[in-house]
Amino acid sequence: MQNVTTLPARNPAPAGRVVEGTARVKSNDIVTGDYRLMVLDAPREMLDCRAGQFFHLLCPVLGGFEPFLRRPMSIYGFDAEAGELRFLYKVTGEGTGALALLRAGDDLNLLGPLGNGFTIREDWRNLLLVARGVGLATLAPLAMAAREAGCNLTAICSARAKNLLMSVEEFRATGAEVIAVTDEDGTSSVEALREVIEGRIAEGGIDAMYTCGSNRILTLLQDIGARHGIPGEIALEQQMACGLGMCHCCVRSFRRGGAIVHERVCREGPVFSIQEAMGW
Amino acid sequence: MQNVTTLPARNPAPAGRVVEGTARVKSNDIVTGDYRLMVLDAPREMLDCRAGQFFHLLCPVLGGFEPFLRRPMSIYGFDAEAGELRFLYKVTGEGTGALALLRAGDDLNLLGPLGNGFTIREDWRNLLLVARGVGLATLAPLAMAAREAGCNLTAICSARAKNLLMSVEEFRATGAEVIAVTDEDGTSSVEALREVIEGRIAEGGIDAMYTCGSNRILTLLQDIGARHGIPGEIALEQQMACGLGMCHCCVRSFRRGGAIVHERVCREGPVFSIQEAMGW
Amino acid sequence: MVNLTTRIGTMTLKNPIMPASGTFSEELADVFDLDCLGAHVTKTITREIRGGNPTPRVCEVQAGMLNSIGIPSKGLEYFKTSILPHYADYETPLVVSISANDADSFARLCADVTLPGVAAIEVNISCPNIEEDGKAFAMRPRTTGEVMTKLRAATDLPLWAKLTPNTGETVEVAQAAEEAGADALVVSNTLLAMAIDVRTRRPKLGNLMGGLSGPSIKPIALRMTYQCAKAVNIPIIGCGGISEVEDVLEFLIAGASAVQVGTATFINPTVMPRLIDGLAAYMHHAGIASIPDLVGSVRDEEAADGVVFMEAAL
Amino acid sequence: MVNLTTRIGTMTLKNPIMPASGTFSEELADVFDLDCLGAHVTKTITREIRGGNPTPRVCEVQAGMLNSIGIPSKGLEYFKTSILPHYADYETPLVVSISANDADSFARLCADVTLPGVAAIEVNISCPNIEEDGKAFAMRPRTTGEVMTKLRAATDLPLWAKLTPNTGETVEVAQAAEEAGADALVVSNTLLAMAIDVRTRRPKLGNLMGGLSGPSIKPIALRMTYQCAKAVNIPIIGCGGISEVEDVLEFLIAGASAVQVGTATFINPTVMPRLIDGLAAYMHHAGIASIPDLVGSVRDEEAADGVVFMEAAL
Ligand SMILES: Cc1cc2nc3c(=O)[nH]c(=O)nc-3n(C[C@H](O)[C@H](O)[C@H](O)COP(=O)(O)OP(=O)(O)OC[C@H]3O[C@@H](n4cnc5c(N)ncnc54)[C@H](O)[C@@H]3O)c2cc1C
Ligand SMILES: Cc1cc2nc3c(=O)[nH]c(=O)nc-3n(C[C@H](O)[C@H](O)[C@H](O)COP(=O)(O)OP(=O)(O)OC[C@H]3O[C@@H](n4cnc5c(N)ncnc54)[C@H](O)[C@@H]3O)c2cc1C
Ligand SMILES: Cc1cc2nc3c(=O)[nH]c(=O)nc-3n(C[C@H](O)[C@H](O)[C@H](O)COP(=O)(O)O)c2cc1C
Ligand SMILES: Cc1cc2nc3c(=O)[nH]c(=O)nc-3n(C[C@H](O)[C@H](O)[C@H](O)COP(=O)(O)O)c2cc1C
Ligand code: FES
Ligand code: FES
Repeated sequence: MQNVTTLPARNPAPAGRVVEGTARVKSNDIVTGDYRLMVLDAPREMLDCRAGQFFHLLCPVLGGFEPFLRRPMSIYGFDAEAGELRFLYKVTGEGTGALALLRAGDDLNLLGPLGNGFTIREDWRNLLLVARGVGLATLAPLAMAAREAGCNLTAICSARAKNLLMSVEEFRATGAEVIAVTDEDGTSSVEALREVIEGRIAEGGIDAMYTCGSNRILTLLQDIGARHGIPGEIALEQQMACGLGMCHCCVRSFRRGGAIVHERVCREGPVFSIQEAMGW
Repeated sequence: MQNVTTLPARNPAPAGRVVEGTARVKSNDIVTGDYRLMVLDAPREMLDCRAGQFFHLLCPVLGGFEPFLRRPMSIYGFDAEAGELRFLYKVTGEGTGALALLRAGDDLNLLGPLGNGFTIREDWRNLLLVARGVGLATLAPLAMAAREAGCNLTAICSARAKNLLMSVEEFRATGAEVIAVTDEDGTSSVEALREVIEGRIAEGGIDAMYTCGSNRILTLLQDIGARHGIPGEIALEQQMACGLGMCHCCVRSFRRGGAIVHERVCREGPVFSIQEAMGW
Repeated sequence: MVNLTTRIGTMTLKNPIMPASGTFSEELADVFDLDCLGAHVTKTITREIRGGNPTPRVCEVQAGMLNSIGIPSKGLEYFKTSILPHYADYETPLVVSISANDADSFARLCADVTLPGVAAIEVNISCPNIEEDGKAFAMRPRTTGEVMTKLRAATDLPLWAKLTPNTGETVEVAQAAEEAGADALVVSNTLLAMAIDVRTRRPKLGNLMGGLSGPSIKPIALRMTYQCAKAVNIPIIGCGGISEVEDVLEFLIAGASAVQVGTATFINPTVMPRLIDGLAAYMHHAGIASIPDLVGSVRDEEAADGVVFMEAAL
Repeated sequence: MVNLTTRIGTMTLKNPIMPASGTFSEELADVFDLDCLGAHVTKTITREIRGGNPTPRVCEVQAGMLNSIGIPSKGLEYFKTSILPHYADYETPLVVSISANDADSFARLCADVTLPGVAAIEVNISCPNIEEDGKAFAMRPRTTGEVMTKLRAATDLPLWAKLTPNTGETVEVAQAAEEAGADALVVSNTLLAMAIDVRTRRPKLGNLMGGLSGPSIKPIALRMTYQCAKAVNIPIIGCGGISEVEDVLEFLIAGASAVQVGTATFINPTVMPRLIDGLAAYMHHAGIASIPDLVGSVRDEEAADGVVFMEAAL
């Protein structure tokens, strides 16, 4: 009998804004170390995306890898004109291991775009983002969004070593200013970062800050943000099953109005207020 | 963590005559209709085979097929010198579906040779086999064995239509006489077969008969055998789990000494006495 | 055209495909038009507001997943004011799943959700009963009978009892539920299970143990469905590991009048409409005119009666 | 060098890997030297000669298989004259699995297999008890206690009780077996399950239902292993779906002192020696000196006590 996913879903047609469908791999190459860039030829209706949103990927059963659940992956880049969708991912386990085996011409089933993207308020001018490792995948599309919003963006890109820095050129191409910091230089420590950011604030001011992933950086930005009254957003990760808000497995705790509330990363997030987010 | 089958089995070394190991696919092409011939480059220690024995194949998880148990497959041909092992198989389900996707250069894990092969008694001279469809895969190596034993072999090859007849040339190449019968000619009916075989017996005599698979032919050969006192052997099929005699899932019933006994097709068979075999 | 309608007691569903509780919510409307489904089934709700279990709440295992979501619930009020109105826009009937820790509160909640807009109540009696050492109501015929009797008295709506596979008394529990007035049985919930990360030596679920769902439990749920269908005269709704058209057919043939789809929706959120279409296509090709032609049509003539009711696997 | 020895009561096994009953026999010696195993476990034998169930006796399901082999047995005499002598050539201790339909015959058989050359007796109390409607002894603490008491009185050999997963009372059954004198628990047997061929509408097994084994039951067997290890003070032998080194580690960490490998041997007949080598290699790299360093080392500090004993998946 035919596998159900190969059946046409004739009726009913998608009613909402979330699409489940197939995209074709254009390329899937190593960027550096364990990081890979996957470029997909995606159907137009999937490409109404916002920076900070994600897709939920049905990683294939391939080469001994048997992922069961889907895997959430931030949109690293999208181009509705060109019908292109890009993911930057780190190969860590069963799902990303299988993903890494896909070759140009293979199909990949995805669900999305999902979740809420980053906010850029109309009155903001100077934006700052702090990204490290795979966090770049999530924050990179902010550069495009910032340019479209007519904002100045400063991107602090952090990595272990210089040769592991990613996306620096892409950021520069959108007109962003890039500050590269590395562990080997000692420029990526919390204290060094604090100095750089405080310097910026003193110079021209920062209207909003963005980050994702690291507990250390979250604490730093919460502190700076609170001190100077600068709002900010963080993209968070949590294990997901449905990706749509149905299963309640992806909750995280947030401080809000003096209480601790649970929110679903897939639905209320993955982007949250830096001040409300709680370390982990 | 490494998959256990990729671990070296350092200790203890195989003590017995059954080998579990990997062979490399040399070719795997369509013969006719749903039938495929797989030629493997197999390790020498697997190739001490007898006509009628089988291998238990670990069909791959591939292309949406997810076979779990191994699949038994008769040895269609083996050549210890050339390090070659051949299977002729019909694509019917999950396991053979996956098998059909293997390409030259791919690896296949197999276990064998297993079971007991056909007997050719020293004093037998004229042998007859009746084969149809996939039964050919099992009976074909008898041709070689017959030649080596210095016997004359008559092979009645049956098929739906002329273009579906397989292995006729291979049989002829070993010096066997081939009688091709087909449904479309009406030459393959039980009564037509009976006439041919009775004719042979009348002419020069038959010392032993071999067949496999078909209930109809079994009944015919049981009848002819009983009437003329001609011994015979049949290769039987039954679903298998272990293939080694441990699980007792592959039993069939046999008439022996007035009682009905159960025997394991994988261990006491797959070759059994025609007179003891019971229809199904 | 094949006729996909199926009857669950007094209700007629337009097709036998519906979601399993806890794997469905209004949010799925982002992906397809929910009015194509045979029924809508809510996440189990409780009267009080509950937080649910610590994370990680899910992990994957071979051919399935474990979950220890628990029953985070925004409470009865939220259900009435926010969830119920949402479903008013659909033609598809709404089944509300409820649960409580003791039989009396369970019955009170059952009465309180007997509301316009609710077509049936699914009672999740697979949840722990604090009056019985935390064993689920549905683990024993006695506790099943007791709670079902109270629930029956609390509502006039169709009452579906959701059984648990974590028992050795499937048949007796099913019969107890029927006797106490259940209108249908949902067979069944998840199997209690566990997984450990061998590197950290920590349980993979924050709550230590959780429920196994997905394809790996299908043969168990199918066996229970078959046993229940033989043992009772009320309709069975099969549930457990259903993800392909073939699975739907297997449950219908075993005796289910409808099925619930859970985990498969996480893997493929459009699986339910695809199953509806696929089922129609299969029936069309196989010349099967309507669902009752499938239900309970398993050819088990040769099976010994004794086997039907066995609970040991030997 | 790592030390792979493990103790099961008074017995010291050279490593924690042994076959599961019914998935092993002398014939496996054709493939590798059986003396590398921690123990040998026979197919369950009965006193009388039994034919077993109709074919087909196995079918495959997602990540596992169903079997309804039953217990075909050549009887006690054949065991004594043919099977037992065969194992005399091995250094590895022989564990004989036995079963009977009522407690008294069970005990008599237990006495009769208490023979030189038998190192321990595994009692398959997952088999149906005809005195209790065919429910397996191990489905209830009372029947477990009753049969184990008689079995204990019948032999001085180490007595391993093999539990069933088809119960909602795992912990109580384990405790009843311990109290009645079991020296170890084997956790556990197969889950009662079913599959139907949707084209023919026939059950895929000749016997209608059968036991589910293989990777799909691993999370259930692991949960039971963990629960039993917490609930009793005798060693646990884990069993269910073990096929990779990681699975062995998971069971040891959960509290098993050894493991049995069943279905995996059908898929890969050399899996047991590979697991022994793989376990040694893992321990070497991870700096784990001996098996007791793993057994029960699960980091469950944060888990609520109540959760350990729960039987409901919510
Ligand atoms: C909204 C969101 C966006 C993300 N974007 C990216 C991205 O752009 N690039 C990238 O490399 N990674 C990203 N991640 C993390 C990515 O989802 C995980 O690395 C990936 O799921 C790991 O899967 P695996 O099977 O390879 O690893 P395994 O360890 O085998 O995964 C086991 C399970 O844990 C889950 N899991 C493991 N790590 C994470 C994690 N960090 N977050 C959530 N679930 C996890 C998996 O989904 C799976 O269910 C994102 C996560 C979230 C939630
Ligand atoms: C000793 C022996 C030798 C055989 N030799 C050949 C051969 O040379 N060429 C060939 O084409 N076929 C042969 N067969 C039959 C072959 O094993 C089956 O066709 C094959 O297992 C079907 O697997 P599947 O996954 O494609 O089919 P599925 O229908 O998906 O199989 C489902 C299950 O049924 C079992 N099964 C299905 N059909 C048979 C069958 N006829 N016999 C035993 N088990 C079966 C499978 O092994 C599997 O466990 C032989 C069978 C036996 C027992
Ligand atoms: C994430 C998750 C949450 C669930 N929550 C509930 C619930 O709240 N109430 C309930 O009765 N069943 C719940 N279930 C069980 C499902 O309804 C269903 O019975 C089970 O998952 C088996 O079906 P499946 O294999 O199709 O998922 C839940 C299952 C999952 C996977
Ligand atoms: C074909 C087969 C036959 C079995 N026979 C027996 C048996 O005779 N006695 C017994 O106690 N368990 C028997 N079992 C159960 C296994 O010993 C084991 O408990 C179960 O299969 C789970 O382990 P696994 O998943 O590793 O196979 C049998 C299992 C299979 C698959
Ligand atoms: S992943 Fe299901 S609610 Fe977020
Ligand atoms: S297949 Fe296991 S005994 Fe024959």
